[in-house]
Amino acid sequence: MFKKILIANRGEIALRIIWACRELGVRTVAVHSEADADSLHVKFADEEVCIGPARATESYLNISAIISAAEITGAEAIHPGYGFLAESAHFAEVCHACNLKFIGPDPEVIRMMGDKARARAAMDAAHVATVPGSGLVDTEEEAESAAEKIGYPLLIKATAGGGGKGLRLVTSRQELRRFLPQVKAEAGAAFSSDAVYLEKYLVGTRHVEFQVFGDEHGNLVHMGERECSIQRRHQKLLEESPSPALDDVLRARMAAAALKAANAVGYANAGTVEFLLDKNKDFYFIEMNTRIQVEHPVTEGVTGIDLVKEQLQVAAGEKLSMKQSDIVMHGHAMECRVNAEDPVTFRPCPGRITAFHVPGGPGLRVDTAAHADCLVSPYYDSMIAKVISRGNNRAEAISRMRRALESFIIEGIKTTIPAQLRILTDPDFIAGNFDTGFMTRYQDKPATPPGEASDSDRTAVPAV
Amino acid sequence: MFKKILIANRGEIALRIIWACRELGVRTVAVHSEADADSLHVKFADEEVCIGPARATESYLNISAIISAAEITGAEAIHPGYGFLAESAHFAEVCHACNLKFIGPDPEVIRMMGDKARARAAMDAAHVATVPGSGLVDTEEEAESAAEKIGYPLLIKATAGGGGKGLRLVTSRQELRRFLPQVKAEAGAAFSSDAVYLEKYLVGTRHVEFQVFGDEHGNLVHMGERECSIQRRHQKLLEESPSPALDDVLRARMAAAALKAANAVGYANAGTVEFLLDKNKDFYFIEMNTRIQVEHPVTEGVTGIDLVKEQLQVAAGEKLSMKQSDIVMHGHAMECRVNAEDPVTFRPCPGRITAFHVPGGPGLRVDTAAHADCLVSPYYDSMIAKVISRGNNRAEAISRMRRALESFIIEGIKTTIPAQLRILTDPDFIAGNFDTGFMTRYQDKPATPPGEASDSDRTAVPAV
Amino acid sequence: MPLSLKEIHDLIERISRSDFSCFELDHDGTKLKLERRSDGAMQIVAPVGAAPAAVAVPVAVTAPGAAPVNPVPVQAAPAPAEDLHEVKSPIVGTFYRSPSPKADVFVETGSRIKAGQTLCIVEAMKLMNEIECDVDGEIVDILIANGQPVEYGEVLFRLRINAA
Amino acid sequence: MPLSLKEIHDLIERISRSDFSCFELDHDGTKLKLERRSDGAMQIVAPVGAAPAAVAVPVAVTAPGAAPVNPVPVQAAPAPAEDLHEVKSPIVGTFYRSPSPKADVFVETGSRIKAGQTLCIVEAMKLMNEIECDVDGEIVDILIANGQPVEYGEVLFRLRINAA
Repeated sequence: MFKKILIANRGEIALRIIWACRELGVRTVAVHSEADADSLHVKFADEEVCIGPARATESYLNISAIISAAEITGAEAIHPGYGFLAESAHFAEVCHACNLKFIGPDPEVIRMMGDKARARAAMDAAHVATVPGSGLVDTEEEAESAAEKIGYPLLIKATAGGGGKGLRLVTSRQELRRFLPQVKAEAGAAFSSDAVYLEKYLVGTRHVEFQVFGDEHGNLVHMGERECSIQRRHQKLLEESPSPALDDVLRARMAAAALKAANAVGYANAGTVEFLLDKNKDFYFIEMNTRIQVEHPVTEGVTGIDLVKEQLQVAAGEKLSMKQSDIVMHGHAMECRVNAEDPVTFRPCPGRITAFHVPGGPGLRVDTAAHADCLVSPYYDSMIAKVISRGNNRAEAISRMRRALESFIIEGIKTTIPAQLRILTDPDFIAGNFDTGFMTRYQDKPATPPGEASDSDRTAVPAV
Repeated sequence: MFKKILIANRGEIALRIIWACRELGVRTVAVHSEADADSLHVKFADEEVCIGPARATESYLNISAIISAAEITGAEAIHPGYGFLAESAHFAEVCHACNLKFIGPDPEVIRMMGDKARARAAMDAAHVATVPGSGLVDTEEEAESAAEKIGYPLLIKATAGGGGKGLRLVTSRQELRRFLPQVKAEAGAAFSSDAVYLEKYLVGTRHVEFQVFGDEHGNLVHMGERECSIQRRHQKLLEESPSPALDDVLRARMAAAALKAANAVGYANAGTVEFLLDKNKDFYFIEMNTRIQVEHPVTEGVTGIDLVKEQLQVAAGEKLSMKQSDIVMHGHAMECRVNAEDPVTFRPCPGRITAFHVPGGPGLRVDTAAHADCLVSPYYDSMIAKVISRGNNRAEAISRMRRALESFIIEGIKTTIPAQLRILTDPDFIAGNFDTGFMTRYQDKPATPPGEASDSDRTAVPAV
Repeated sequence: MPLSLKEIHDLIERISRSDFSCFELDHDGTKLKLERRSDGAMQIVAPVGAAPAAVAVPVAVTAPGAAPVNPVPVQAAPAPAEDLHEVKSPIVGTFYRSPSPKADVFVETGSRIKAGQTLCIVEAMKLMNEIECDVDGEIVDILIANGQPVEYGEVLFRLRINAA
Repeated sequence: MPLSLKEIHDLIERISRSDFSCFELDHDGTKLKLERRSDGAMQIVAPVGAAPAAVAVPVAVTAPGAAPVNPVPVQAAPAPAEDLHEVKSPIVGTFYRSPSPKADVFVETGSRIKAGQTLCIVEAMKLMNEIECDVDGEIVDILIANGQPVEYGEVLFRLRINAA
């Protein structure tokens, strides 16, 4: 095992990694911007290095500063968390070039999965179904002929897109013509690549993802699914496991596909294979996230496995601590992301938290770096806490989550708790009848098409 | 199920009961003394009634005020928590006489188990082994002749004793003569009964207790054991399940004895059968606690059962929600009681908490009614929080507890956290090699004999 | 220099969390006065100087999920003038103004009372407990309606004590 | 009236959480001065008046489990007098006072410096970054030893700026 690692992140995930390190006896180095000097991840780490000013591009995305911090503190490995540099193949390569172990998969796997067209090609080769779509389309003519084959409605998608950007729903040839150049221009500006392709737009689908885990000795397991269909404009609001939509047969089929996808690229460490599941129980690969997810505690809740400790052990060259047959799911787990946002408009509401009291009692977990009298910074993500409930069945997990959110005291700022409570009392949600369009009932008009991959925990990585 | 219940308690257990009620959709009435008007159990209950001044005898032990509070608010049942009136047969009888369901076993069972001599007689009749001892001894002559049969060392014990009072270790006839009148006088003053008996003093024993649960339809199950040998002067400091001392065969034997004990008295609701376990794997019934225990979360951690919800359901006349075969233990759970006490002298240190930040992350639970800027009152128990860790094995539970206590920020008062951390790093503790004498290594001289029943969560009940 | 808006917010927050019933500050151009009403809510009485109008709202000191505070109309429960005497309930129970449903009430507003005279009954566990007055005086307020529950320590009556 | 112990504790707590480097109070018989050393710990320099001796210990602003603070002797890092100019590290790396192990140092205490002159090197990712002075002045303090790591924003030098 490593003696010391650096955590290239902030907030609750940085703390989460510190907890795992402490349980394994690994020393920790926190890095922080000037805005985060008083943050809990700084207080609880064994060492800390200020790496730049508040702006993320000059601190948490500043590869040179992070590598230097690892070098001056003698860290052996870097855990990137989620967001920031977690899915930067370039960063992973620089780590390895500097003799620092990047705690995650191989840089080449990160690069392939970050390129939607290449990922799709890899899945086609591995016989994992993807959403019907085209190859890259450049001209209007290519696009139109590809669209005829797929059928409308369809999506124009930028290869490098994410977070709802570089994505457009079109329902006719006229709209295709009108929006193709627009999406290309947008993508070119945002991602420095204007490559786009077309994809069938599926209606009434669910977002169901599988947690997979590989080691560097060729072992690979899955840890069941997470249901993530409760999204608002591609932001996940609530995740749970198991999915109310899966039975044992479908679960086994989807798990087999997830393992096939991960196997095809020789995947090591924690990863997530995301699928769209339609009403006919057909499912399509949409993407693979090559990092720990925000919602990993849901899987920890039903399996009892500590995913971050497993990440560290696997990165240190150990074998997976369990076989597939050791992994048994118990009960039901659910996560609500509490964001410092207006619960109606979902606009970020940074500010100072004046009172903060987290709920306790059985079957509850709260991961947070917030505390009384702390400042929710306008510079970073608005998520201030994750509440995870566990029950012997879905009804118990829901009632537990409800009383947890009702008794979570956060004063001084607005949070999404009222919105979450509305979801938790919705009869369709309680019955398990929902798809990715669920949240549109609570908003006037969706700005982007509902559905599929949420990228809230993936931050665009600037070329460094 | 009840529509509304009253909670005749304060602090973390009152909150714990509120959480269970909220999950079941039961409305709650908090009662409180004038000193507790700003307490969290008052804030989170649906209704609240001030029942008296700070002194417990005039508020939380004031039966007439509590019954009146139930009547004016229309509560249907009363949950007594632990301590205060939880083991008052008289209170349970008054509840029933006033058409209020007492959430606990039958008053007659409480009375019998509260009288050590009667409890012992009931166990003898049911063929459950008790510690070798005498019947009531009144005169010096009776005592000496009984002592010859049992052999020294032995304990003089008051029938009504508890909390380390009315208890004396004697090693010779001379000591017996000297201390017999003293214990009788003490007991007469403290418990209004001076009846005493003699009991063999066992060396190197462990305190192992079994959680049992019965309903009013004759069903009875056990939920495994809790190891509670880490005590200081009869105060439990740390509890865990499973016990490092038990194998499957011994567990099955002890569980059978616990069920026999509970069956003998037709036990309904949650109860705990306490045993002393010696080095020869012989075990002896010492007492039965007829209430929810402080350390019940340890059992919740390994079984996934919500014991307080089960208490409410059973009291409402429902059948137990599980059969014995449904109860499966997973992993290892451990509880540390965090008290507002000096970690060396264990003297209570009430005062104002200036900063309070509870640890989060996987496998942790913190039950507390404390918060930043709250006053730890000198009027009541010094326990301010319970930290419960859960791991896939004992080593993981220990490492998790350690990092939890290291990152639990409590400023403004002294707590027992440093003492708990010393236990958690002790090689004998880590190896599972300990008995009830364990804590004597950390104190100069024990004032009372180490060992056996801890009654820290039983408060002496004055005659009302 | 007068206090900033932030400083005033901080003061209000701090005082709200305290148990002060009144807070006054006169500091370089800012005058601020906070008074707590008997139901626990704070009222900003006189924010002057740098304090903008936006802060002049009652700050309810309640946690989410707590029972809603019933604001007591100011007319119904005026703050006691300094010479009013309060009679509080010594027990939890139900308040009755007369010995039986059809009987006359023990006292009315304006009644002149002698120490030892019965003011009301509080029923607890089927027992009728007569509550006696501990002073000579005149009833100014009767704060509880007939048949309503009362807590320990709840104010039942206010009296103007007879001048010596 | 001098401040109470509690009030002083509160002040210390408050200032500890702030980023002020110095705090002085002269209030009706209480004089209190707090200075923050460059390692982030607060030192109580002169508690007088109502402050009892018990509080006159350094208040380390660290959470349990955090790395121990290495107290820097006061002589090594005196608080800057008001006219001293600070040169901070613009990057994370290792601080070197000379271009190579055997070469002379770039500057010494007392050296007179022109704006644009190299003061030191900070090595980051094998690159030697020369740190130049942004003012004309005289070196008063060199705060980092040769070969030691530096954070972003850490003060490297203090200079007395030349009078115009």
